[in-house]
Amino acid sequence: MANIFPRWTNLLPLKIAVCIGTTVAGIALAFSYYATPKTLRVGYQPSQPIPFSHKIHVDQLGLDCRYCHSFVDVAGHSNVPTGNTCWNCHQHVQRDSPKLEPLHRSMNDQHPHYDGKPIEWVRIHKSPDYVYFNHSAHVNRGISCQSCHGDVNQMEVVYQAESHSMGWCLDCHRAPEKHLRPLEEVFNFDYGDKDVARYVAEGSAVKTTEDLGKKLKEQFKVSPKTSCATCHH
Amino acid sequence: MSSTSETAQDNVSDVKLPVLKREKLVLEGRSYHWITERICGVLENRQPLLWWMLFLPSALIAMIGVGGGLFHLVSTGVGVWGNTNRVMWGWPIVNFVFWIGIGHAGTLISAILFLTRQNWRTSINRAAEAMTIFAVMCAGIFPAFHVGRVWFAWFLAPVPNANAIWQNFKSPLLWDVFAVSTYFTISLIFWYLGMVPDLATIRDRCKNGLRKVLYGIFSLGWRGGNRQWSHYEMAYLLLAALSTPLVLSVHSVVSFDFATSVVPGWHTTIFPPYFVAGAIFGGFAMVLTIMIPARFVYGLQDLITMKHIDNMAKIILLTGTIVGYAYLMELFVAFYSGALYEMNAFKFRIAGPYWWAYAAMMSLNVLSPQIFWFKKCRENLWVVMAVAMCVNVGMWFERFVIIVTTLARMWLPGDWKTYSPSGQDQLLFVGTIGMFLALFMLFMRFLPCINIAEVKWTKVESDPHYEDNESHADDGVVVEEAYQKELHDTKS
Amino acid sequence: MSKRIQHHPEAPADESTVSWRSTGQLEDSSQFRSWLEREFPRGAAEMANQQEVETSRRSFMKLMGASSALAGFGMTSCRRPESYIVPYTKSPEWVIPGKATYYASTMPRAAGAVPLVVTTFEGRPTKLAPNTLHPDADGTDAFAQASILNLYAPNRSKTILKGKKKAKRAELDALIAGLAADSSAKIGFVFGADLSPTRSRLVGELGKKFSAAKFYSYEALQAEDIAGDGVKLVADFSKADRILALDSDFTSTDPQGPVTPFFDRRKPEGKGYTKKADADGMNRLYAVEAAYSLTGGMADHRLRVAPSQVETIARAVAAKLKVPGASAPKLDANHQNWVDVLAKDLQDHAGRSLVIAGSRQSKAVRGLALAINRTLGSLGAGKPMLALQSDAAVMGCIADLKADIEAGAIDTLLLLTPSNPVFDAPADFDFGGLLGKVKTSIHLGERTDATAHAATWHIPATHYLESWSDARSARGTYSVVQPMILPLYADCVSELELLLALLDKQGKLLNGEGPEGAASPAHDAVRKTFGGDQTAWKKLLRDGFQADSSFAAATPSDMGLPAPSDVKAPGKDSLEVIFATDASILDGRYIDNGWLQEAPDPISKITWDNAALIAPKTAKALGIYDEVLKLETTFATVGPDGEGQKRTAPLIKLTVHGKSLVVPVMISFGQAENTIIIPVGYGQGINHEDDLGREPVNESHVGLVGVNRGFNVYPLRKSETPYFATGAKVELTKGRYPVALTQEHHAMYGRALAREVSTMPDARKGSFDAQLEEVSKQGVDSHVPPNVYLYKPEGSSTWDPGKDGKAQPLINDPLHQWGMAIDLTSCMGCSACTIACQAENNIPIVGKEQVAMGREMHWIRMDRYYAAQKYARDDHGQKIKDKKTGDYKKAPEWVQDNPAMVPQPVACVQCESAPCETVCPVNATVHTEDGLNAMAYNRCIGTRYCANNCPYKARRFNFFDYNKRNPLIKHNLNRGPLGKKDVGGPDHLQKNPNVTVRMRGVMEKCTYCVQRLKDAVIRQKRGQKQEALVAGKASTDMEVNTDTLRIPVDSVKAACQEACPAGAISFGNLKDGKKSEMGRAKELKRNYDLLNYIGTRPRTSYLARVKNPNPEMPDAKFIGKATINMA
Amino acid sequence: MSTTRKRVYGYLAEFKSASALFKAAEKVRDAGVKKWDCYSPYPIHGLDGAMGMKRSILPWFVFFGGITGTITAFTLAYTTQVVIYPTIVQAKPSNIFTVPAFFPVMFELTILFSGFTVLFGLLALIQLPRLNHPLFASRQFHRATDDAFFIAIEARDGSFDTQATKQFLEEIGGDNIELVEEEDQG
Repeated sequence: MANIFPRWTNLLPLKIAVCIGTTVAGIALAFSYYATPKTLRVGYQPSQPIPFSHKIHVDQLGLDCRYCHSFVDVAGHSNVPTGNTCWNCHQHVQRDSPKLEPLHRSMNDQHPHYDGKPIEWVRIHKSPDYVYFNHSAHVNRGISCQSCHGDVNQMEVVYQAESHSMGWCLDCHRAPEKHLRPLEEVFNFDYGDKDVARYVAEGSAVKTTEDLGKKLKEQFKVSPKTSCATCHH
Repeated sequence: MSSTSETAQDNVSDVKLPVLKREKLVLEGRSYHWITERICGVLENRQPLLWWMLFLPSALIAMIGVGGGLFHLVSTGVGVWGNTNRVMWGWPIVNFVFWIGIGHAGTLISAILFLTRQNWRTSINRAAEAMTIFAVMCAGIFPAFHVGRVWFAWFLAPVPNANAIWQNFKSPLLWDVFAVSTYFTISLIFWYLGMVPDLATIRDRCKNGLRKVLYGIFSLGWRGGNRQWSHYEMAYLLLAALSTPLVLSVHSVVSFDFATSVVPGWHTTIFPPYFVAGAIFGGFAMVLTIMIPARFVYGLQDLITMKHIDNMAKIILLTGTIVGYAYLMELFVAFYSGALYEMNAFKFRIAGPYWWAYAAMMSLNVLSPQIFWFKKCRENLWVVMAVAMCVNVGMWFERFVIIVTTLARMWLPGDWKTYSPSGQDQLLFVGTIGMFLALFMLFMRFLPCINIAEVKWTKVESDPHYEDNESHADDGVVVEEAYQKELHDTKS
Repeated sequence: MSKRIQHHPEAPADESTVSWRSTGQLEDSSQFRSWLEREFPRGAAEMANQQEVETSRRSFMKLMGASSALAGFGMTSCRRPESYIVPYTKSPEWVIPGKATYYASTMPRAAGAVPLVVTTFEGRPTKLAPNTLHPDADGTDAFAQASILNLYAPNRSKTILKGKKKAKRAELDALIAGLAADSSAKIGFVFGADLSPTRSRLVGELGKKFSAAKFYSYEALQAEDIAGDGVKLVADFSKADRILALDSDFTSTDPQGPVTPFFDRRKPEGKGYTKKADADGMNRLYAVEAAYSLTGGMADHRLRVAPSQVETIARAVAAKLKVPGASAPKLDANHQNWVDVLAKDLQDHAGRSLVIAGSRQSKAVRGLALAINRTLGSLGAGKPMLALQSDAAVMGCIADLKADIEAGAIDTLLLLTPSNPVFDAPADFDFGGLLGKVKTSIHLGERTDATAHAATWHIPATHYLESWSDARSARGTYSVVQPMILPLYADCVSELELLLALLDKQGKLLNGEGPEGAASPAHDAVRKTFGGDQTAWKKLLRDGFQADSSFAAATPSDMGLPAPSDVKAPGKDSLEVIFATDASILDGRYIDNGWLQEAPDPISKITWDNAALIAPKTAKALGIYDEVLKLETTFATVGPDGEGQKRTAPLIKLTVHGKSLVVPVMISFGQAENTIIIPVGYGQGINHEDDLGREPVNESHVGLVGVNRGFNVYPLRKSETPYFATGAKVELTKGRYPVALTQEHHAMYGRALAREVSTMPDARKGSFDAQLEEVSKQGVDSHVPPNVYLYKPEGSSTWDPGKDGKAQPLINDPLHQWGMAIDLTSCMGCSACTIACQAENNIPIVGKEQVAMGREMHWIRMDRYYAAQKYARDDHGQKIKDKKTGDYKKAPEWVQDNPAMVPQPVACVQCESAPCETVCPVNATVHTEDGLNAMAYNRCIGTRYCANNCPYKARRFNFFDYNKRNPLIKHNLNRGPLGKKDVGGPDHLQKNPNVTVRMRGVMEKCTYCVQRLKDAVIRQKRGQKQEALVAGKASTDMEVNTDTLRIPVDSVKAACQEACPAGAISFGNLKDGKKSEMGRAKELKRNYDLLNYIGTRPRTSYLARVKNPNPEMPDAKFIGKATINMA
Repeated sequence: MSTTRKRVYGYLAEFKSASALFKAAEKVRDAGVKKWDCYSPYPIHGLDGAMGMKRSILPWFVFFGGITGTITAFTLAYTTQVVIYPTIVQAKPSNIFTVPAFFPVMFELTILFSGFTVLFGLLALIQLPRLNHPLFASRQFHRATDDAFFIAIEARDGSFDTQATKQFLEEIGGDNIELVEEEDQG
């Protein structure tokens, strides 16, 4: 009789085990990092038919969010401006900018390529069909646009700033004070600790936005729910 | 310890104690080599025609039934089964409990009989454990594919996820997931570890290169040195000690699926012991169903002796009676509760729309094993086989009675509606039977169906002090041996 | 009016307002596309791709205000497919994307228009609710609720047909223009029986323009006027203390006036449960009928007699009450006793008692009823029976039409009736043949039914939600019908538009939208009829009706008492047959409505078919069954017909008037012996997939829903007695027919489920009050020990202490805790709630086979129990033991054979201690803080354990992809991915965008319309900001308290509650306590929890049914005893 | 195979029965040999003592493995059910009183972890898998898994001597004494 396995095979099982272990751990790590909304969604920045700059409109010109997203505090749904919202200004301002070609096609019946069809904006923030998210419920209770959409006022091209995963929603529903603001500040993208003083009596211990958030949570009786039917029905 | 060691002690202390008659577990004084030859021969020789006749159709049925059935199910929806909004669990869960029940005898025979030093287990434990593995595989198919969205079944696994949501650890079904998967894993380890020395035996007999390599790999380089045996024995003991409560827990947890519900007829404290007894009962019946033919086909009469069969018949009698007691106790508790819903549930079981299922359950499970009170019946293999088949069928009906008849007549008469299985239900069940048989055939073909090392160990001369006692041959052994031989001769 | 509609726009509908405009997904048909183009001439939403158009619930959003269409899987982003947000180019007024808008409108119906509030999303109507401001507001029955599905029916008629072939619009225009030009045309119009003032006005003008024009009115199941031309007899139940219904199902299929007041008077505590329980405030209903109707189920005393004998009873009552000219017929002692006591009761309450005769009953019976009312002084203003003069134009009947056609007085016939005369006119008219004698027949209808096929022309009709019109409600209140949406299909024409075209000088047919976006000419016509100034018009559009516009009182003509028609009582060899209105499809017009087809018949519980019903003893006598079938068997065994998917009904050959019909037969309890009742309207089209293998016939008359449904009874009808036939013979045939029932067992099996008490003292349980006291102790609850909880529902003071150190409740929302109470006293079991729920919650239909198996998806299961009193009882209420035999003495046979009928709607009761929750392994069903048993569809993996553990069996599982795979195509569900997909059809436009459309493999159930609750709560929260704005203060200075955040009392309604015509369901916030109707209901003694014994602590409780028997009646001591003796 | 050198592994001697092996083992033990082993087709009870071996320490491994399982299960259940995301389920609180509901899972994971510890602990203790071993090169060793009883004394043992060891084995009753050599692949 002779050994059918050469000597090097003695260490082989161990080697295989280590290899498999490392690979599995690697895959798990990679999966838990990459295959999450945090990685998959955040930073999604498609190019839009019109390179609309929120930075120019909000930051430089000082338009309020609700000028275009006019129903955000009324309806569950935050609407994207209709063609005539844009056209109101742009039939006068920057009328001949080549960037506005799609708007002309949609709105300007004098334009040679006018077809009256709406502009197809590329959707960035998308919650699944089975999620019920109501904008008005949030903005009317002191949650700013900024909390979910990031510093849109600084965005030349809009991108997704937050993961919008369920875990992310729950983080805020469990600790809303980090995001609660006075209702007047909901659409203010520059809100910060400096603004707190305006809302508290002098000499108050409330200094930071989070302190104020805590106070408002009590005062507004904000108690976000975490049970399923809050968002799924 | 074997009987011989006891006699050895008697000898040493020089006190003549009455010695229980024990039968030899290996007849005809077969040698170690004979044992090796005979058991390895099963997988080394050409398979008898019967093997092919069983294997090919089973494999085909398994492929159509399980493969095709599941494909249709997953692609189309649970609606292909007969389940309804009234009877949400129908055949699939009946089959699940049926198979998981069968899956209990293996580990039970191995573990509990090992711990209680029932050495007669050695010649049946391997096959019984294999049966466990295969039965649990068959069982697992049902709940896994029973869920409406099988592609989301991973929701059952507690892994961190972006949804930040977790499982409900209060759900008996989640306990069940843990219990069944643990049971499968531990049974697999137990089975495999027990097989390692035998795989080494086969490896050492192999001529063919590929076979030798494969058996070589799976025997892990086992050498049979006592420094290995020593740890190995300890490991085996530990596994047996772990498996014993596990075996009891698994069917208890399965019974929790019913017992912790509010359904009349399910919500009873008797369920865990009743389910465990039922599982042992059904499991042993299935072992008999499989081992009796196998013993003839492969000529293993000297290893799986009438003693084994007799013991198993007695266990069936015992557990069958326990199960019968449970059936009657259920009725009594329902009657004694004075609760209308409870009483009605049992009334409707006995004589309601599925009275035939209840009648089948009672006669097959409770009455048919009573025949084993008679020694003649335990010795007649045809009778034993018939009773084992009865019990197999009866235990299926027991689950049917528990699940279907209860759900079809629950609380509000307005929702009462009977249930009938669809063709797909039947196809999948037959498919799992095919799968079970096919896997068992493959097991017979490729793996040692009897624990070679342990059978050798049960031989009296395996005791290191055997030769010291030769002068004190155990009378009982001789008498029994003569009796067994006589018995064997008359049978064959 | 509910809070939900408080956001009516101030001026919702200016003439040219665009606020009803909508879009939706497109069915891939050219008509649909053309609709889209008309709707959005300068395209708003462009439909890009079918994929996204699947049933996703928010697809409407994607299509409209911010609509998106999945434009293929472009690789512009490698992360996910790009999808688009497509806003309007020019935003329409009043449309806020994602927000429902509510409009008042009206559903025209023969028995009086149904005032409605229509929910629309971006102009797409999705849900109907009653307009509670309306003086004739009456809830919405199943037909009204389901009528919205007709709008989106996939098989709706879409194209103009000429001689059954598709015709061009121009051809039709030429035809109409030709007609309009010839003012001497011999033209006939057949209208429905509904009343439209504008139509009446136009009829007048048409009569002027076309000198030879003739006008007829036809509906299949129409009562003849007996009180003079245009005089309507309408019951006012609020005034009626004692009611005798002579074969009249006035609560459901035979409306005789607004019925909600009747139910209000059923409640011992009065409407809204404001008073102390008092039997005196309750009305008492006597019913004389052959087969159980829902009204009969509500009755305190019910007499089973064959329909021909109703007249005898009526005559006996009249004689007893000394109605002039009435002579007493001979009655058997039992009946005479019954009549005597009844007559005395009516007499005692003269002026406050009401006799109603069924509209299917003969003129004689109805005349008798009128005479009795007159004698009792119950007729006239302020009395229980009103006579009102309607403004309906006087029109001929179908017999007149026949005579005129045969006389050659009609060349062109316009069939505008919603009925289907070729199919449903009495057989001896041979309407099909009659139609052939007319040169041109033009049919206007929503379906291509038999009449559409027989007529030379067919014009697709608009749905009432697509057209301008007006209507009169039961008592004549002027109500407006306004369109919610432009016609889905370009060729659809409304009745008024067609009439206006004929009146037009050029005969120009304008439909849908006028030129350059002007409103339809029908709008102008309605506006003209209404008159008034713009303010009044706007108010009309907002409210949906004009106040104080009901009909004037009239004096009914006295036709005297007809001579007694002496019809012999039926026997085994000469049975009486009743051709009944079907509770699902009315006269057959709803045969293509899936919701109605799947809703079980409230009495027989059959779905998708009709069957002849027969009493158990008659069935045995006729040899249909070998024994008298029992209501309750000892062991709940399967009956001789099988159960579930194996259930079949024996087929009988029924011969009437020399014609025979093979029809399945089923046992019905409480039916008069030797009578057969068969609902009409079925059997309109058969194809090769029929269960019986019948010859395919008229396949094209119906869609997938209506094909192979039931058996056509109409050929058996004769014009003299269209609703009854005598002398029928029955022969048992060999065949059997599979039937799908939602309920197979009809008794409570000794379980006190649907509880009853009686206002009359019970020998054992004592007075009415004592019985009320005992309601929560009926049945098993009488002797169970109190529930002891291992886990304290209020939590633990050690581990979850609140600020006060005390244990906190687990269900801890301080603002809202939802609860519901269902009053069995007023619930009649009509299924309106079931269908309202189906519409609100996107519940799919599953088809006959699936229903038969027990897989129907209705979230509300309408259980209906019969409770027979088997034993006679002594003065102590104890059973009487026969000393010789040892058996208990039985109740008289006529009591045993006339069991009580008690309905019980069961949906998820939102147990606080819900057994379903604990067993779910993945936490897919957990409790919310406000007390709902939530169901997270997207978390559900479908183990179905929850459903097993639900004692109420209120959970429904999606065994197949019912929403995506058409369940009506045979075997389609089982074909899985190979089956026909059913996505993007027009019916998906009806889906409620706020409710997830469930996929296969998930569990679903009632969650108290959680989407409405969330909407209400969120809307309330917005108030905080508004307050701050109003106060001009900084938001941080505002105080927010409970009142700010808690919604106003009873301001949110569940869909079932909203629809219920009987006001049986009250829903609200438990935190409002007695301020809420539900809170008051829960305080009542007759409030009990279903299956309290298990300790689930349900949030939905039931109020026991109170029967108000007349103690002098022979059966009085057996009334209201359904559960009282159970222990 | 030109580079292959042979190295002595040790002596392998066969004994005719279990009893013979047992007695021989006692003698080898008494001779103070350390690197040796008895090979048999089945475990021979009492041989541990005869060889002077200690009880296996595997139970200790398993004990700690089991404890790990219990703790894992408890931690998993408690943190997810009570700490991270408590849900209201059938009016049961989410606090320490919920723990009884975790017992089944705690039990199962205890067993599971123990089972894995048994498996991997055993493999570690007996140093398997090891597919290549000098003894496999023996011409008769394959019978050790069939019906033969062997004692092998390794060359690594301090007392090993080519002649003396062989003689010693003969003395204690060994047959078919064979010098087993191992291939040392350079």
